[in-house]
This record gives sequence, C-alpha cells and structure tokens, in this order.
Amino acid sequence: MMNDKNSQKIVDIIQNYARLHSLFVLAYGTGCGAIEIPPTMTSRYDAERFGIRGAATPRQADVLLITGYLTTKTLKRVIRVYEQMQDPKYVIGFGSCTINGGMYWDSYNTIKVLDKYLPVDVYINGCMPRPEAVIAGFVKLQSLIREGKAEGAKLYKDNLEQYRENQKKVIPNWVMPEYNW
Amino acid sequence: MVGSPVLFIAIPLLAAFIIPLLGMIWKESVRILPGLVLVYLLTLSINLLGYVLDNGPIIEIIAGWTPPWGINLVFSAFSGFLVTLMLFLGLLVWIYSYRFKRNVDFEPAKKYFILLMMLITGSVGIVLTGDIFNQFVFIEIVGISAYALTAFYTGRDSAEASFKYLIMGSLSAGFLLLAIVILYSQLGTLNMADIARNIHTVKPVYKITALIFFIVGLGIEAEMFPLNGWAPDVYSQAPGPVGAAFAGIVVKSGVYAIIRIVYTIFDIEGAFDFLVIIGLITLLFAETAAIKQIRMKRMLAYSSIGQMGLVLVAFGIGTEAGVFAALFLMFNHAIIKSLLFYAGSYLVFNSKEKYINDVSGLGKSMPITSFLFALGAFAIVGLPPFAGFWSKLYFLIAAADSGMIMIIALILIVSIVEIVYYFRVVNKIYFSKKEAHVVPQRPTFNALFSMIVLGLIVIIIGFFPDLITGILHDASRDLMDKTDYINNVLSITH
Amino acid sequence: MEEIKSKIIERIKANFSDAKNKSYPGDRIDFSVNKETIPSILFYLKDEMGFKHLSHITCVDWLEENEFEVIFIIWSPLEKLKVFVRTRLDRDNPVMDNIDVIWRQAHTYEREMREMFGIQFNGLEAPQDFLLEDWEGMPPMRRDFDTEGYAAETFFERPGREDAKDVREILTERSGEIVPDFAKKYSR
Amino acid sequence: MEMIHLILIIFLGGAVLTYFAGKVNDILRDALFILSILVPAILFFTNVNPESYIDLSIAGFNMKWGITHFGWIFSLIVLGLGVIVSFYAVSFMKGRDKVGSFYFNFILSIGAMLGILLSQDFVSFFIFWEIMTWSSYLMVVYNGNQVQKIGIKYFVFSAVGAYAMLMAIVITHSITGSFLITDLIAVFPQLSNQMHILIPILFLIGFGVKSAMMPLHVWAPGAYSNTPMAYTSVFSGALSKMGVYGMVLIMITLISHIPEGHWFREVIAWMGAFTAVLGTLWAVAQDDAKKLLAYSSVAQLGYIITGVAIGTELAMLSALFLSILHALFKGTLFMAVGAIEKQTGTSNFTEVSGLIRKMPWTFLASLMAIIALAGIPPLGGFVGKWMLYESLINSNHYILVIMIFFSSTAAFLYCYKFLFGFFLGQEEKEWAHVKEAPALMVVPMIILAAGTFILGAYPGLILSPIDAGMQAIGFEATQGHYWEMSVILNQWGDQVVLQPIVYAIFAIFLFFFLFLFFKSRKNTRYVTTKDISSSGEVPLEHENLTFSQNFFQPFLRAVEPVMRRQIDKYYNEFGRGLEAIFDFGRRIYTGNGQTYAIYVIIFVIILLFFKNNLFG
Amino acid sequence: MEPILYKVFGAVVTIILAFVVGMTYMGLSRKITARVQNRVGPPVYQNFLDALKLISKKTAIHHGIMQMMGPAFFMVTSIGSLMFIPVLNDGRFFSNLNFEGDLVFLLYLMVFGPLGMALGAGQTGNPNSAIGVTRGLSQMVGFEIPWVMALVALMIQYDTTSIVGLMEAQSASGTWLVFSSPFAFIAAVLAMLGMFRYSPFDIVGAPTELASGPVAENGGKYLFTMMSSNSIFAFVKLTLYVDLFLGGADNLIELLIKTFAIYLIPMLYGLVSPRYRTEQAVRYFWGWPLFFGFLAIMYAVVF
Repeated sequence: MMNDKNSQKIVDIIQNYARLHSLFVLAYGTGCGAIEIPPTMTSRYDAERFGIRGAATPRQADVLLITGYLTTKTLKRVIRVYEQMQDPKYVIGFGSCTINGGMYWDSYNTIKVLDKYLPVDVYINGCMPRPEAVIAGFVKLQSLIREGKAEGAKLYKDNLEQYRENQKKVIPNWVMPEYNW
Repeated sequence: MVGSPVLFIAIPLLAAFIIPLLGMIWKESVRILPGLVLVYLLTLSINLLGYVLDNGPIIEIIAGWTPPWGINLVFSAFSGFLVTLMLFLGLLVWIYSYRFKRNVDFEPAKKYFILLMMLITGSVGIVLTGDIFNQFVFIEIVGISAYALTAFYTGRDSAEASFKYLIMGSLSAGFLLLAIVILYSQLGTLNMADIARNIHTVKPVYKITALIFFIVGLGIEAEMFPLNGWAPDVYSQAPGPVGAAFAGIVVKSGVYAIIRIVYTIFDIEGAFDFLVIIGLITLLFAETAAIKQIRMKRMLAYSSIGQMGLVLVAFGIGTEAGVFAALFLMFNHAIIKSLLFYAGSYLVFNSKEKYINDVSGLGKSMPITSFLFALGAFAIVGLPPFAGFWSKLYFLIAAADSGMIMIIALILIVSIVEIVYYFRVVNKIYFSKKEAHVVPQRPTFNALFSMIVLGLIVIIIGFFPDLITGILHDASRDLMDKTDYINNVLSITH
Repeated sequence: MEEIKSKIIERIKANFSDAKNKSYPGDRIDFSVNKETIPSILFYLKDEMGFKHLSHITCVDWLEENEFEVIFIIWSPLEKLKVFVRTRLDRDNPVMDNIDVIWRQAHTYEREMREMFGIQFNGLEAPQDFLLEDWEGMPPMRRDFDTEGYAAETFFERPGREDAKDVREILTERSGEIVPDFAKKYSR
Repeated sequence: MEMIHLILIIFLGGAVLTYFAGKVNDILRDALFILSILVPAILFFTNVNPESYIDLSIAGFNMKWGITHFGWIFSLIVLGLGVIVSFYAVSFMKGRDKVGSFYFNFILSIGAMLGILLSQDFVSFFIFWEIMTWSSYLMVVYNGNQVQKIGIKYFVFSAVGAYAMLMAIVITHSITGSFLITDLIAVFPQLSNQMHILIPILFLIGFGVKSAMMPLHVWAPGAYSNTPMAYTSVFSGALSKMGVYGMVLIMITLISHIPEGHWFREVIAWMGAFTAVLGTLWAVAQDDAKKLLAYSSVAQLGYIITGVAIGTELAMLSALFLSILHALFKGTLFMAVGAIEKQTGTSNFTEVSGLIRKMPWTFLASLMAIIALAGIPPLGGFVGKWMLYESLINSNHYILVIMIFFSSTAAFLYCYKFLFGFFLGQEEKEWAHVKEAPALMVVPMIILAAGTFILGAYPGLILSPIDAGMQAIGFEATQGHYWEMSVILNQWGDQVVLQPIVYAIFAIFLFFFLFLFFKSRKNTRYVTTKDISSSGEVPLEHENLTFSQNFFQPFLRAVEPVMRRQIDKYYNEFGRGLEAIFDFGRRIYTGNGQTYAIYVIIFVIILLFFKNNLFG
Repeated sequence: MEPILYKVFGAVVTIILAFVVGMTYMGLSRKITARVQNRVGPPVYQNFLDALKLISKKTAIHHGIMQMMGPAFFMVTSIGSLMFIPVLNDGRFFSNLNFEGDLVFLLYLMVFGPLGMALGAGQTGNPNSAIGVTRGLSQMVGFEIPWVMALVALMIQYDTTSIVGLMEAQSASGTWLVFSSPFAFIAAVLAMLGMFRYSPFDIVGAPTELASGPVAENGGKYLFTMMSSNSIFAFVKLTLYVDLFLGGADNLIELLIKTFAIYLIPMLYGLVSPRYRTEQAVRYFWGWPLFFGFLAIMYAVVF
C-alpha cells in the first residue's frame, strides 16, 4: 500500500498539513531583528494561532529564523544549528541584511547573500520587518509547504559540496562534524 | 620430688657470684652459665609444679628452724606457677639478650648477667618466702639489681631514671620496714602464716596502719598508682630485655607480695575494695597517659602500668573467679608485654629518640618483628582469637558475677583508649611512609627465637586456652584457701 | 573644580616629568606621556589620586604620522573628574605594557585592540580569539585596511547592487567636505 | 570430625595457606583463595542441616554450634556474596600489592561471619564477631597512609560496640550462668526492669555500630569508601548484615518478651528512619562514588533497622528481604565502582564520564542494581519497600512512612547521580582507551544484578526461607502457602499480583524499545556526545561539557539547615574533650623524682587520713 | 471472566482515550492561556498536529542506546500506571489488568518514568539536560512529601491502600473525600502544582534557561513519545485525583468534567506565576503543603 503513489500522496498531504500548522521556530537572534520576535509571539500579533511556537533547541525545531545580519563568526554557528535540525526543515531569512547585506554591505566580516550559504525558503524584506511582515513570511512558508515547494533542505543536501565550498571560503578554520543526513 | 625450693634461690645467687670467676677462665661462660642455670631451674620448677599440683604444697624449712621461728619457703600451686612463669620469662630474657648489642663485650656482659641473676633470685625469693622480713630482704635485692640494670646504659638519662627508682625504692623500703616493725611489735613473729593466724588479735589501728605501710611499700614494685612514677623512666631507659624483665618478673613479684599480704596475712575486707579502687585509678591514669606518649617504650611502660592496675582490680574482686582472672591476666601480661618490649625495642632500635613515629613503614623491612609486634598489640587489647581475649573475658565475667557493672563499663572504656594507642602504632608500622633517617635493624637470631616463642604462645593459648586454665584454677584455689596455707606451714615439722 | 583640576595637574607634573598637559574645559584632564610611563602613571592615579575606575581604553590610528595613539580614560568617583592619558606608539612596532594588573577589565580592551589594531601588549594572556575568528592578515580597524575590497573579494554580492556608489562619496559630495588625498587613496 | 569444624578449619587454614602460597606462585594463590571460600560454601549448603547442633567446651565455657533456620538466611548472603565476590576479587586484585594479606583477611572475615551465624552461644559469637571486626579493619587500612584515621575510627567504634556487647554478655552470664543465646531469651522476661533496659541497649550499641545506625554510623562512610572495592561489596553487603542479624536475633526476641519493650522499639525505629533520611541526604552531597555508596549503605541499613524495630511479621519479612536485596544490589554497585576504578583509575564523578559505550555490561549491571535500590517496581527492591510501607502503615507509624518515603524519593537523586556521573554525559577523549572490565569481574556483577531481577519476579523464592527462619525465632507463620505462588498478601485484603505486573511491564517496555530502535535504525546513526546543540558552538575535544560539579546544589541549598549539623562534629568535640583529660593524665607523671617522692608521702597521708573509711 | 481479547481491547481503548484526552487538555490549556493573555491562541487540536508533525519528522541521529530507552521508559510508565488506575467507577470495560490499584505501587511506578527519561537525557551529553534532570528530581523530592502525606492520611482514614477501596468508601458514605478529608485534598492539590510542572514549577524545562532541559537533544519520534507519554501521564494523574478525592466518575462525561476541573487548578495557578528557583520550589512544598499534610494525618488519626 505504501508503495502506491496515490496513497503516498495522501500521506504527504496529511503530513504537510500537520507540518505547516505546527512550525517550531528556532529564532537565531543574530542581529537587531531578534527584537521583533517577542512582539510577534505576544498578544497583539499572536503568532501561536498559526501553530508557530518557539523551540529551544535545533533538534526540535522546524524553522530556522535568521534575524538579521550574519558575521562570518555567527555564520559558522548558524550553519551548525541548521545541520543539527532534523528533516523537514526550513530557513527564513529575515531583514535586508540576509538578502543583500543591507547597511553592512561593505563590512569586512558580514556576509551579504545568505542563500549562498544556506538554502533559504522565504526571505522577509525590510529593515527591520515588522511583525506583520514576519507573519506574512510565515504564511508564505506555509503555503510553500502546502504546495510541497519548501524543498530547501533537499536543495542543501543535493548541492552540499557547493554550499560547503562557499561556507569554507569565509570560514577558514572548519572544525565541524560531517553532515550526512 | 626432684628438688628443693631452696635451689631456686641458692643456684641463681651462686651463679651470680660464680659468673665473674668463671669469666676469668673462659669468657664465653659468662653468657652461657646463666642460661644453663635458668634451664635447669625451669625444668626443676616445672617438675615441682607438677608434683605440687598432685600432692599439695611443698614447705621447705631453712636452717632447721621450724615455723613460726625459722624462715620457710612455700612452693604451692600459686607461688609455683608464678615462679615457673618468672623463670620462663627469665630464660627468654637470657635467650633474647644472649647477643644483645651492648653486652657483646665481656665487661658489660658480665655485669649484665650478674645483675640479671640477682634480679631473678630476688623475684623468685619474694614469691617463695614465707617470712615477711625475708621478703623485705629479697625486695631489696631486686631493688638494687634493678637500679643497676636501669643504669646499664651509662648515660645521663639512664642515671636519672635509676636515681628516681632509687629514691622511690628507698622510700618504699622504709615504709615496708615500718610495717614489719609494727606487726612484729604487736605479734612478735615474722612468719606469714603465724601472723595470719593471729592477726585478729591485733588492734585495728595497728593492723590498718601496718597494711597501709605494706601497701605503700610494696605498691611501688607493683606499679600502683601514685607510686609508679619511676616506671616510665625506667622502662624507657633500661635495655629492651630489661624492660621485659621488669614487666614480666619484678612487677609480678611486687603484685604477688601485695596479694599475699592482703589475701593471706590480713583479714581486712576493705582491702579488697581498696585494691579495686586503686587498681581502677592506676588503670585510668596509666592509659590516659599512655595515649599521649610519643616515645615507644614510655607508651609500653604506661600500658604495662595499666595492665597491672587491671590485675589489681581483678584481685580486688576477691572471689576465686577474680583471682583466676587476675592470674590469667598476669600470665598474659607477662607473655604479651615481653613480646611487645622485645619487638618494640627492635623496631626503635636505631632511632635516636625512640619516637613512635620512627617505626613508620617498618612493616616492609622488618616483616617478622613487625608482625610479632602487631600480634602482641592485637593480643593485649583483647582481640580474639589471641590469648589476651580469654583473660579479659574471665575478668569481666568475674566482675559481672560480683555485680560490678559500672566498673566493667569503665574498664571497657579504658580498653578502647588502649586500642587507640596500640593500633596507632600498628598502623604506623604497616601503613605509613618510612621515615628516611631510620635504619631498620635485623633482629639477631636468638632475639627472634624468643619473640617467636612468645608469639606462638600467644596464638596457641588463644586457640586452646584449656592448656593453661587448669593450672590457673589450682593456683587460684590455693591462694583463696587461707587456712590451708596457715595449717600447711605451721604443721610442718622436721 | 578648577582648583582640584589644577592641583591634580600639578601633582602629576611634579611626579612625572614627561607628562604633558593639555587643558580642556569641564571635568576633563588630559595628559600625554611616553609609553614607558603608562603603568606608573596609571598606578599613581589609581592609588594616590582616587581615580578608581577605568572607563575605557581606545586607540586612534594616526596613519599620517605613522603612529597609534592609545588613550586610557579613567574616572574618579570622588572628584567627579575624568583623566585622559594618552600615549603614542610606533605604528610599525606597536608594543606596550599590559596593564590588566591594575584594572582587570583592561584585559578585554586590550584583547580587542590587539585584534583590531595589532597592538601587542606585553604579557597579555588570552586563551583564544576575542571578536574575530581565525583572522589572518591586516587587522581590520587599521585605516590602511581596504574594507570594501576585502568584502568584495570575500563575500558574494547580490546582483543589482554593483553600480551603487560609495556611501561616503555621496555624503562628502552632499556636505561639501574636502576629502584629503590619503583618504581618497583608500576609498574607491 | 563434625562438618562445622571442618568448614571453619578450611576457612582458617585456607586463609593461612593462601597467604603463604602468594610467596610461591600467584596462580596457586588465586586458586587457593577461591577454593577456600567455595569449598566451605558447598560443604555448608550440602552437608549442614539447620537446627542440628554440636556442643563443645573451650576454657570452661559451654559452646553450641549449629545453624538455625534464621541464620541460614544470612548464611545465604554471606556465602553467596562471598563466593561471587571472590571471583571478582581475583581479577580486581591482579597486579596490586599486599594481595596476600587481602586474601587472608577476606577469607577470614567470610569465615568469621559464618562463624557468627553458626554460634549459638555468646562466647563464640563474640570471638567470631571480633575476628570479623579486626579482619575487616585490616581491610579498611589496606590502602595505607591516608586512611589510618579512618581505620582507627572504624576500629574504635567497632570496639565500643563490641565492648558494649561484651558487657551485655557478661552481665547475662552473671544472671543466667550460661552463655547460650536460647537461655538468655528464655530467662529474659523474668529479669528486673533495670536489666530489661540495660541488656537490650548494650546489645543495641553493639549491633548498631556494625549496622551503621544513626549516631553510631560515622565510621561507615570512610571505612566503606576506602576499602578495596572487591571487599566493600562484602563489607557493605554482608558484614553490615551481621548487625542486623544480631539485632533481630537478640533484640527482637528479647523485646518481644517484655511488655514495656514498646517504647524501645519505637526509639530504634525512629533512629533507623533518621539514619535513612540523613544518610540519603549525605549520599546526595557526595562527589565520590565510593562515598556515595557508603552513605547510601547507611541509609539502606536505616530502612532495614526500621523494619526490624517495628517487628511485626510483615515488617520483619521486609527487613530481611531488604537485607538480602541490599547485599545483592550494593554488592553489584561496589563491584561496578571497583571495575570502573580499575579501568579508569578514579571513582570521582567529576573526573570520569560517558563510560556507557566503553563498559556496557558494567552499566547494565549498575542500572539493574540502581533500579532495585530505588525500589522501582520491576525489580526486587520494590517488593521489600512495599512490604515495609504496608507494615509501617499497618502498625500506625505514619510519620515513619513519610520519613522513609522521603528518604527513598531522595534516593533517586543519588541513584541518578551514580548512573549519570559514570556512564552518561560526555564521552571524553581522556577515557577513550577504557575497555570493559575483564569477564571475571563483569560476570559476578551480572549474576548479582540478575539476582535482583529474579527476586523481583519471584520474591517467593526467598520469602519462603525467610518465613521459615522467622518461625524459627518465634514469629507466626506468614500465610505460608502464598509464597509459592509469588503473591503478596496485603493485610487489608487487597492483592498485588506481582508476576503479571512484571510481565506486563516488560512486554510494554520491550515493545516500545523495539519500536523506537528498529523503526529508526536503518536511517539513524550514532553521533558522538560532542555533537550536541550548544547554541551552535562545536565543543572541541578538550572542552568537557559534562555537568558534574555541584550536581544537586539547588536541592542541597534547600536542605541546607539539616546538612549543617554533622554528627562527626559532636564526636570530634567529644574527642577533643577527652584529649584534654588525657593530657591531664600525662601531666601527673612529671618525670621529676621529687614530685614522685611527694606523691608517695601524700598517698601515705591520704591513706592514713581516710583509713577508717577505706578499711574500717 | 471476560475473554482476554475483550480485556486487551479495553486496555487499548483506555490508552487511546487517555492519549486523546490528555492531548486535548493540553490544547485547551494553550487555548485558555491565550485567551487569558487576550490572544486568539492555537486551535484546540493543535497538539495533535504537533504530534503528527513530530512523528513525521525524521530521526536521523541518536546519542546512544539510553536515549532511545529513556522515552520508552517514560511511555511504559505512563501506560503501566494507566493500567492500574480505575478509570470509571464500575470499570467493567476499563478494568484493564483487573487490578484493584495499590497506591504505594502506583507511587513507585510513577517515578520510574522520570528516572528513565533522566537516563535518556543523560546519555545525550547535553549539560542542559542534566541540569534539568537534577532540577526535576529535586522538585520531585519536594512535592512527593505532601503528596504522600495526603495519601497516607487517606489510607489511615479508610484503612485501605487500594484506590478501588477508597472509591468504594466514597460511594458508600455518599460524600467525596474532598469534603471528608479536606486537608488531604489541599495538600494533594498543592503537590499537584509541582507534579504538573506548570509555572511556577516549570523549572525542569525552563526553555529560556535550559533550552527545554531534559528533552534538549530529543526531536522527532523521541519528542513525540515523550509528549504523548506526558499527555497520558497527565490523564493518569487527573483520573487518580478524581478517583481519590472526587468520588470517581460514573460515565465518561462526568470523568471529563471532573478531570478538567482538577486540571484547571495547576493551569490557572501557573498563568499568574513567574518561575521559581529550584530551592524555592523545593522549600515551597515543604512549607504550607507539608503543614496541610500533617494536618491531614492528624485529622485522619483523630477522626
């Protein structure tokens, strides 16, 4: 029965439904964007009604929310956290800094294009994006999951070597466990 | 009957005088002769003891005067047992000191063995004699030889210790003489049996005063509490075997003298309670002092005093079981304390100050001596299955039967103190780091032999106490039976 | 306050012959000393004058004079005064004494300066990198460090921003500020 | 020759022979060592019948040797544990010095313990008791230099206990004129009130020391933790049970004969409960596994003492069951610590961690032992504890229930600490070389641990001999026919059917374990413990992230007022006081001749002055 | 004697019921919390979605065998203790293992799970897990005491250690235990605050301090197992309270009402409380709850 394509599809639909309505978010507060997360979760914006919930560790999390600029130093940690997350997993880039470097575009230690290093599913524009924008980003992610298009993790797995090359370019001292799942 | 009790006094005394003469002819004879004498006397005493146990006491009259006028020697089960014990210990002392370090040379050896023979003469005499003045004389003989032996290692400290002993001894002699004078003035006799028969006629004031002077006079030899100040100094300054000889022989004779006087001569009930009290005080002070000692031999000396206190308490119980326990305690004390003195003096042999700390870690380099010391320590604190346990058990039973529950408690508490200081030493021997400056001294063969003999006795008596209890029972019955003693002595004719 | 200030200046001058004072209004006293004098003058200020608090240590890169200027800002809570102690180091060989025995917190500033300017503090023990990780090459806060070039070389750039002008140029144009030649050399 | 003599002679001779065989050949020595415990054990269980006695007389004392049904239970502990541990010990002692003396004392103490059980009279009882004491003392000081104080402490406390017992024995003898234990029990009800109190208290001190009862326990932690672990298994598992044996045999049989013994029991029960509580709290505070287990032993013995003191059938049953179980699991745990110490060189939680993959069998054994210790249902510990609670509630000791429950809940803390400290947490490179202990060490552990499991599933196996033993000392039969069915009858009519419970739990557990294991096995891989979510940071090889310092600090802060009061302190104060007295004693002997002469004169004057009081 | 299959079926239904009820209550608690905070909050069925998601998540790694055994231990404990609790008063269908429920047994069984989970947490090597475990165990020592005191008081009062016995006593006398032994109820309820680990006693998980503590390394199936065990366990505890103090339930509706009423207590208390420190939590339980426990025992002994 499981090999049947249609039933697999049904399973996928159910799974995706559960996934998109239950997003455990690991908010990696790298920059000033971290301050926008608490209002998103509290009474006024109430992200919990979408099933969004904070996760304390990458092992439990579904969504990695990168809130703001990434220095090379934090990038290493973020990669580490991402690789510790279990499939299925999604990345949301948050703010201009993750998109093109923002105001740190010419800094000596801030990466400018996040999706060269990690597979970003959704970018949320703005400097800073307000909670409304954050929720919009999540809704976008949900719709991507529903459609089965949030394949960032697969992308990363398939193009691991290329990602690694990019990562190692900015992180000279690479002492991390192998990623092979 | 194979010999006369007189020989026990005559032969060693004679030997003491012959030793220098023979020494002029053949130097080695100085060493050998005492051994031969002691072996002979020991066999003799064992034979006599066997005879006595079967046939009743032997009363020997000296110079043909019958009691109560003449001097008589009494070789009963009690005194015979003590004589045998003393001679056995004397023999071991001889074996041990046959090649003892300082008496290897001729002159010291000569002096040493002369004095040792005199010491044995005196001690045996105290036990055997039936005449109080004669006893006084023997006490003086013991005293003189003991002073000299104490100062055997010529040196400032030895001399001081000897001098202390001398002062105390002289004082005691004075009191003893006073006591004898009081009794003689009241009864006109010096024979023990005779005094014992007539003592009830003496007025209590004289009687008690005499008793007090006796106790003070004899208490010094018996290491009774305030009179035992000499003991630690003497034990620590005298050579090792001499210490053992004091603990095993001299003190035994002192205790014997007191017991004979309290049990046989006087008829004062309070004396028994007094023995219990003074024994307890002795025990308490000795053991509390022992735990604070830092020198090996002083510790052993205080322990020895404490043991004698225990013996006095046991005698003070006044029942046959008490006497039995006391004799067992004396026996064990003689054996075990000798063992401890022998082993202990080898352990601190090369240490200058003889500190207990200096025995640290000697368990490896002197295994046999250390083992024997540990054995002695185990035995003397009364751990089964060693000899000390049985005597302690008998003693406690005797005390409990007399209702002395508080005293039992006190003695057991003191025993714990004893455990602490003995086990401290044993721990140091086996489980401490070796002190760098201490050179272990291999015991000579003869010393080792005597120690092993003692150790074997400790173990064998521990497993088979029945070997000794028979004799002890006879001896204690003999002491308790006062009228029998009087009758035996006074009924003797040519 | 002025009296106290002058008193302090006098005392310092009396004790440290190389101390040069520059007067500022307000609660600020300013000394310039040789780098060898730094530990002793700081000790003196802390123990004798009551300047208990180290507010900051900072560094200025005088590229033109080929010198670094290290500035210690210390504060007296009693007198409500702050003292700037400046010293100049040779830019080619920037070495000076470590002062974290005087104030423990100097450690942090010194580590930062070591990484950002390459100033070596004698005897400064630090287990690992402080702010930068595995940085090799010229310390990034030196003025002759080509930040933009480095960034362009190291990091990816989002397409569509290639033609963007240097923000600094726009600003200088807008305010009419005259950019010195040496500055132009290091900007695009 | 009687079989009992033969057994004891084999023990004694075996001890001496083993010691001297060590001078000749190591293998011969090891073989002799095992044989001299194994052979008597086999002889004992095959040839010695309970309740058959032989009389003998030594030194005028009549002695009676033989084993009662009650003693037989404890002989099971002593010999069973002794044999199993002896195999372990051979492996444990390999390559150490003073092996000969270790073996000597080991055999001797096992023999002495059996001797205690065989003695039906006080003299031989006391002799064997003391042999046991000093042979175990020699074990305590085995490690030498740094443990002398601990050794002295142990021996002094033992001596206090032994002498208290000796005093009771001689008082008994003075009253009954006999040393037979049965005679004392028979005569006891007719004694005076004074004796009713005095004799039990003295015996209580004697046995309380060995079983580490509350104010007398201070020797235990040091002694247990400094003995070679191969012996500590026996020390804590079997030797301390001798105190329990004596307590049951003499105390309870005595007290149950007098009506006013009730308060006495209460006191012991409370002391037992306090022992349990404080022992547990102290165990929680320890950082060293040996110390932890030592305090835990103290606490566990507290339960047993409480059960013994309550003295109803169920309480006694539970106490004896717990005794056997304690021998099993504490034996296992001490052996496990020994194995770990041998393999890693330390027994400190703060130094070693993550051994689970290195020493899986040791972990398995410790896990089972810990579960049994904590009293969690599938294993044997629960049965004992359950019976204890039932008996306590039944006999209206409500506060005691709370205390025991508190102690056993707090025991989870140190149970977890033990497992976590050694086996879980980060796997360090430092311990990467560690291998599983040799089979000779592991197998005994596993056997004992399996014992706890079997007793959990079939408690009837051991409960029926215990029942027989209890009947032998005058208890009523506890519904004998239920034991064979492994059913425990609650006094109030409710039943706990244990066997199905065990099966059910096991089935469910197995199911879920397999579920998680096989379901995720094909695409699950093992990652090292360095690969943890630590805020993205990658711990380097030298960075140890194991949490082991101040492990239960918040809890200890909460119970701090209790912990502040150490009994050791009071003993130390007492000791200091004694020292002052001793000093006074020493000062009397001034070493000055004149002073001594004055003493003589003063003595004479005093005697003359008080002559009428003294001699009148 | 019913056929065995009937019993097994009953047991399975009980487990499913417990799972569903527990999950729903947790969802409700989230909803209520949200409403109290003037939020819309997640849907009531949110926890089922979470569970479904967790089970569909990959579990690609493990840190060793104990990590797998830990959740299994917990699950076994939850189901095991559920088996021993009479769910309804005339428990023909829910009789489960035909066991009348011994309280002491249950008490010990219920601590097995946390210990197992603690072992699983220890194996992961995450220091946060170990810290969380030590906190949890400490807190357990705290609240077990008033809890046991309450139970002992009940046992004294009704002379039985059986849950069924206590339920029968209630139906016989017609009054619930909450009225006949109020102090025991107070002590038990105060202990329950700690048992449910809502704030102020959520020191174990403490997401912001300890990164969710013992479960820090557990995602996917492990987390699912723990979550579902937790919800079953919550049901067990609630049913136990209802059985003991509220006279049990005659039908499912009554059971749900009563359990939810009990459930509201720790939840609402938690809503208005910040978090305690560990020693504060432990000491809290040794304050008033202990006092009420003593009072309960005295009450039971006197009456």
